Amino acid sequence: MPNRLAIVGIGQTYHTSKRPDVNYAEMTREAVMAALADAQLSIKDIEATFMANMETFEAIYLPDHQMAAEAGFYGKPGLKVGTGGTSGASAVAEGFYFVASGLYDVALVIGCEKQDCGDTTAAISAAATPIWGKGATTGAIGEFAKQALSYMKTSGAKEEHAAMVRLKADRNACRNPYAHLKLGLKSIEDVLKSPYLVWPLRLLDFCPQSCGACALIFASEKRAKKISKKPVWVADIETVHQEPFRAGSFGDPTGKETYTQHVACERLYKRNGITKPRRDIDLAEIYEPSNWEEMNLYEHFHFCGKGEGWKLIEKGITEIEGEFPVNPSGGVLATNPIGATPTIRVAEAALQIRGDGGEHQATREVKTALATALGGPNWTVMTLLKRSL
Amino acid sequence: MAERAAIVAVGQTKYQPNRADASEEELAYEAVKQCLEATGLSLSEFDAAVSCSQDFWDGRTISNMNIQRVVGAHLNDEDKVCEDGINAVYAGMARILSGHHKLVIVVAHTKESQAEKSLIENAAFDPALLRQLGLDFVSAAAMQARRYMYKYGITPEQCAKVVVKNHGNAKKNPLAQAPLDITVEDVLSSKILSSPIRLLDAKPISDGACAMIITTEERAKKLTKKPVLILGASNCYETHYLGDRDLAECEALVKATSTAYSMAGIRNPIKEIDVAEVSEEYSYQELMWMEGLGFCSKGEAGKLIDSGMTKMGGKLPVNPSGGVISGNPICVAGMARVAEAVLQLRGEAGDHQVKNARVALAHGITGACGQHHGVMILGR
Amino acid sequence: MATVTEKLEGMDVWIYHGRIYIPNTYAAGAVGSQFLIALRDKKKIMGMRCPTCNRVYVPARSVCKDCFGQLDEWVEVSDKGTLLTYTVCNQPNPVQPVEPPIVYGIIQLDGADNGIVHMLGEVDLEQLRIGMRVQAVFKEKREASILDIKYFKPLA
Amino acid sequence: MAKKKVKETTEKSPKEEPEYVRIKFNQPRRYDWSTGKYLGHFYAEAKENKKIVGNRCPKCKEIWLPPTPVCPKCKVDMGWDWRELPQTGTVFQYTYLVFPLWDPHYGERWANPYASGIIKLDNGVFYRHFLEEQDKEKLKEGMRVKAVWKEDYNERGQGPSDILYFKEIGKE
Repeated sequence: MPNRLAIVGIGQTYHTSKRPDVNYAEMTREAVMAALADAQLSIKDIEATFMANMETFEAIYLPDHQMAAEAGFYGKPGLKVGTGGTSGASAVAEGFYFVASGLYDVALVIGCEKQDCGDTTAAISAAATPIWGKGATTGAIGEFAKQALSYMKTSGAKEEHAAMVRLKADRNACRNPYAHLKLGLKSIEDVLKSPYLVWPLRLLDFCPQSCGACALIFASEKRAKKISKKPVWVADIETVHQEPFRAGSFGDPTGKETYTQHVACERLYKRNGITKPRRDIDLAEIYEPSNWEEMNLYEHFHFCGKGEGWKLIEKGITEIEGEFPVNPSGGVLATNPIGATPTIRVAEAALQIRGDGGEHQATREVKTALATALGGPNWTVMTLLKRSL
Repeated sequence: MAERAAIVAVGQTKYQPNRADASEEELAYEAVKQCLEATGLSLSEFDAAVSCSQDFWDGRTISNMNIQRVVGAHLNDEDKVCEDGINAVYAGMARILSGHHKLVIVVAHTKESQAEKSLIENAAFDPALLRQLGLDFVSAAAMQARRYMYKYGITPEQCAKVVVKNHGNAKKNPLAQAPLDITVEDVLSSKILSSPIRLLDAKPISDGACAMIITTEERAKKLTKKPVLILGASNCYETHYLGDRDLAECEALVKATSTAYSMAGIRNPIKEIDVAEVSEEYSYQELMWMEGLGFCSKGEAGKLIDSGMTKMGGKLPVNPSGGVISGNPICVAGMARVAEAVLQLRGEAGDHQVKNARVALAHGITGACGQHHGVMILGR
Repeated sequence: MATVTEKLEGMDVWIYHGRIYIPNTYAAGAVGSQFLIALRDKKKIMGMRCPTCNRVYVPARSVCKDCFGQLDEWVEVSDKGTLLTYTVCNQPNPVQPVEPPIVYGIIQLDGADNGIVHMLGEVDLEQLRIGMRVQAVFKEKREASILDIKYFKPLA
Repeated sequence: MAKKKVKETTEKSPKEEPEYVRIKFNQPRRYDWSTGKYLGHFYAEAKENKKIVGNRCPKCKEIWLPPTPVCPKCKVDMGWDWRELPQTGTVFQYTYLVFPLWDPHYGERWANPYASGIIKLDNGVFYRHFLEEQDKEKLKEGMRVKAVWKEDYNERGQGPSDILYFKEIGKE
């Protein structure tokens, strides 16, 4: 049986659009120091490091090398992974497998991105190869726009529902000291008056570009209980990728293909005896790059039936006080340092299990939480966290 | 938890520049195909794929999108390691040891010919303090070479002997890019790139791919008659700012090596290791890394090469494949070292076979002046 | 737009001659900025001392690699130092600030415990040797960049 | 306890910011991307015959666009079985780019506005391309469209870009 492991330290920076006061390495260090402080460990206790970012965003080749001293990689084993939007979760996966293998007992997992260095949308556009045509890409924004249109058509959701998703995200973000966008939106009209970016997506339908980092400390079962009074167990992880460039690389143009989310759910839920996700899981931190995508993902992760995602929002089920809170942190809509975004999902889910969510702690008791990541041509990584094994 | 991980198949393209005829995907597939043919496995049987490539070299954000189809990643687990390929093998090994995965395919690809090397390497340096100086890996390595040679009295002739030895070995390796018939004088009279590094001291631009299949020891025996076990592995980072490092030393390699040795139970490397494949992008590096790997004490590597101990037929042949200097691309180089070690242990290295090799060492580097080292010990 | 593709001779394979062009701007951070501003405004080379191991790092930075502690004790170091290693780089690349051959060197400045990476100038290539004494030459027009130091020249 | 510490180290800067230095890099990196032989065959057919071709999986018989050496779904070698695709189809999904994005491959902002769509070709294969119609009000899902090629032989040889755009059928 694999070694079991837990999260014993959680740290993140505050997130904002520009950080001129720190360089990339110093910014990442803030999260590392916070995680070490949280676990009450010193850097000497860390045996290995797993780091993730999207290197073309900052146009820094081998960024892990540049921050070796500041982020604590120096003199330690480690890896840098990069899988686009899911990078931060891929680093979590590497940490998971390396600790589960028994090779290391205490590992540091870092996701970071400093998006004030370059042009994010351009860097995402560079994911399309020019040999398959310039017309093949409109950046991630275009992909989500197409999907939003389809979702609108098939589910009957209205722009107002998307606006409600933003309102929820904003209310939650305002209660999260680390969140980036805190707009203080009052009404659906406040959202609907924001300008179109890529029709039908408005500025406020989309996630921001943030600078920030998140660090987690993983420990094997025997060390975890000594390090932390409230270890959060990483019960399972599932990565599902697929090839890009089926014409609608994000959507499902044929209407019959399987989404990576469905496959990831099927595998993860089955292995962990989850039959009714909304009953068996208490809370979710999902990677929702747009308002529309959040409703869509509710359905993909089987939080509700097909075409019913918008109803969850309408009924307030996924609010902090709701029956099944989703993204009490404010989510990606409020905070999006891409390489760190999936790591933050895991971190926030773990905070909720510990009951350390502070002002954004869910009202209901959280024993089991799900963190998901989305990236590349609709790739999915799902992490299942538990208070006790 | 599995006891040990084993490699059951390896595949490599021929290493050569200007593989413009193939896309990254087709290049990777050439290597993957060899692994599938050798084992009879199909791409749908793998639990996971670990790939290794760099967005910068592929010229594409999320470079692993290039190879999804040929590693069977459709609705499957895949992760990309952005270091040298040897670390992808390490990650694959961790997945097997964790017990979560039983069969993993690992693949690395790079087409150096399609990109601008100096610009990419320059982007690896701190933007505020180093990048604007126009440094790249050759100029950085040259400063390391100079310091190392100065500190330990290593001569240009000794470095040149590494080049002659490795290109000589490469002549017997059909996959090697540049088997050159050269002498020490040829090396010493070749064009200076960045003193003291000359053209023939440096690895050439190269394209290629490497793939391998990793599984549990138990499963390996069913898949092949000659599984190769991973006995020990580790890696380690150096600090970044070149001026903070004693460039004549390779602390990170020493650390990575000692972990890998203790895992594999190796106390006397010279005695217990039969063959070593070392990543020498520049000639001085083979000497430096031999010291780091504990094949000799500090500063003694010059004498080691003089003694002929690392030649084919010597006590510890180093780089019988011809090494990185005879042509391996970035990212692929370290994995190719593992692949060559596997071939040696299986007795399938053809004309560059080391007799009765039982334990082999593979080593990979990433970054300027070897900022990240990976070491792996393999055995029959 | 000019044709950017080219067919390979004798094969149905096309090469796309393209580029990736995204302008980037990097933050030097508070410590890095102060270091660069001192070069610009005062022609001073500033380092940072680690309170634990007492080492002085130049250029100034915020973290000691060994102690992992946050640094905040600014120290001015000399503009003179000793050459630890060097190379004469003949390889041109598009980022180099001057035409090759460029002499790159690592210099341990007096008062510092590590080396600063920079260029050497006004130097007879034949006379270059490890251990030689050098001094910083500042540019006339400085803009808070590491290149505000023009190069290091040999001390007479 | 730990949380408090975080706040101390990551508190936002006070109003009066000290001078912060930013370093600019505007260096494009050149690449010579290769189509390889599979996508290369698509290029050849487009240039020589103004045809859209995909290759067909020997197992599931699905036609793949862009062509591929391995069927992603069946994970088997595709061999070399090429099929011509129809040049007419319906708009399946579309979007309309309002914000001028920076194009990393050209180093310039894209023309603004433009529409792009996913087109379901008449044999059911999906293809992504520009749409001629720029008017948001007139764009709709289900719109019938056909490919419009670059007429000049010498200008073709750029694969998918040999097709200028898809235009609405019947609209002249």
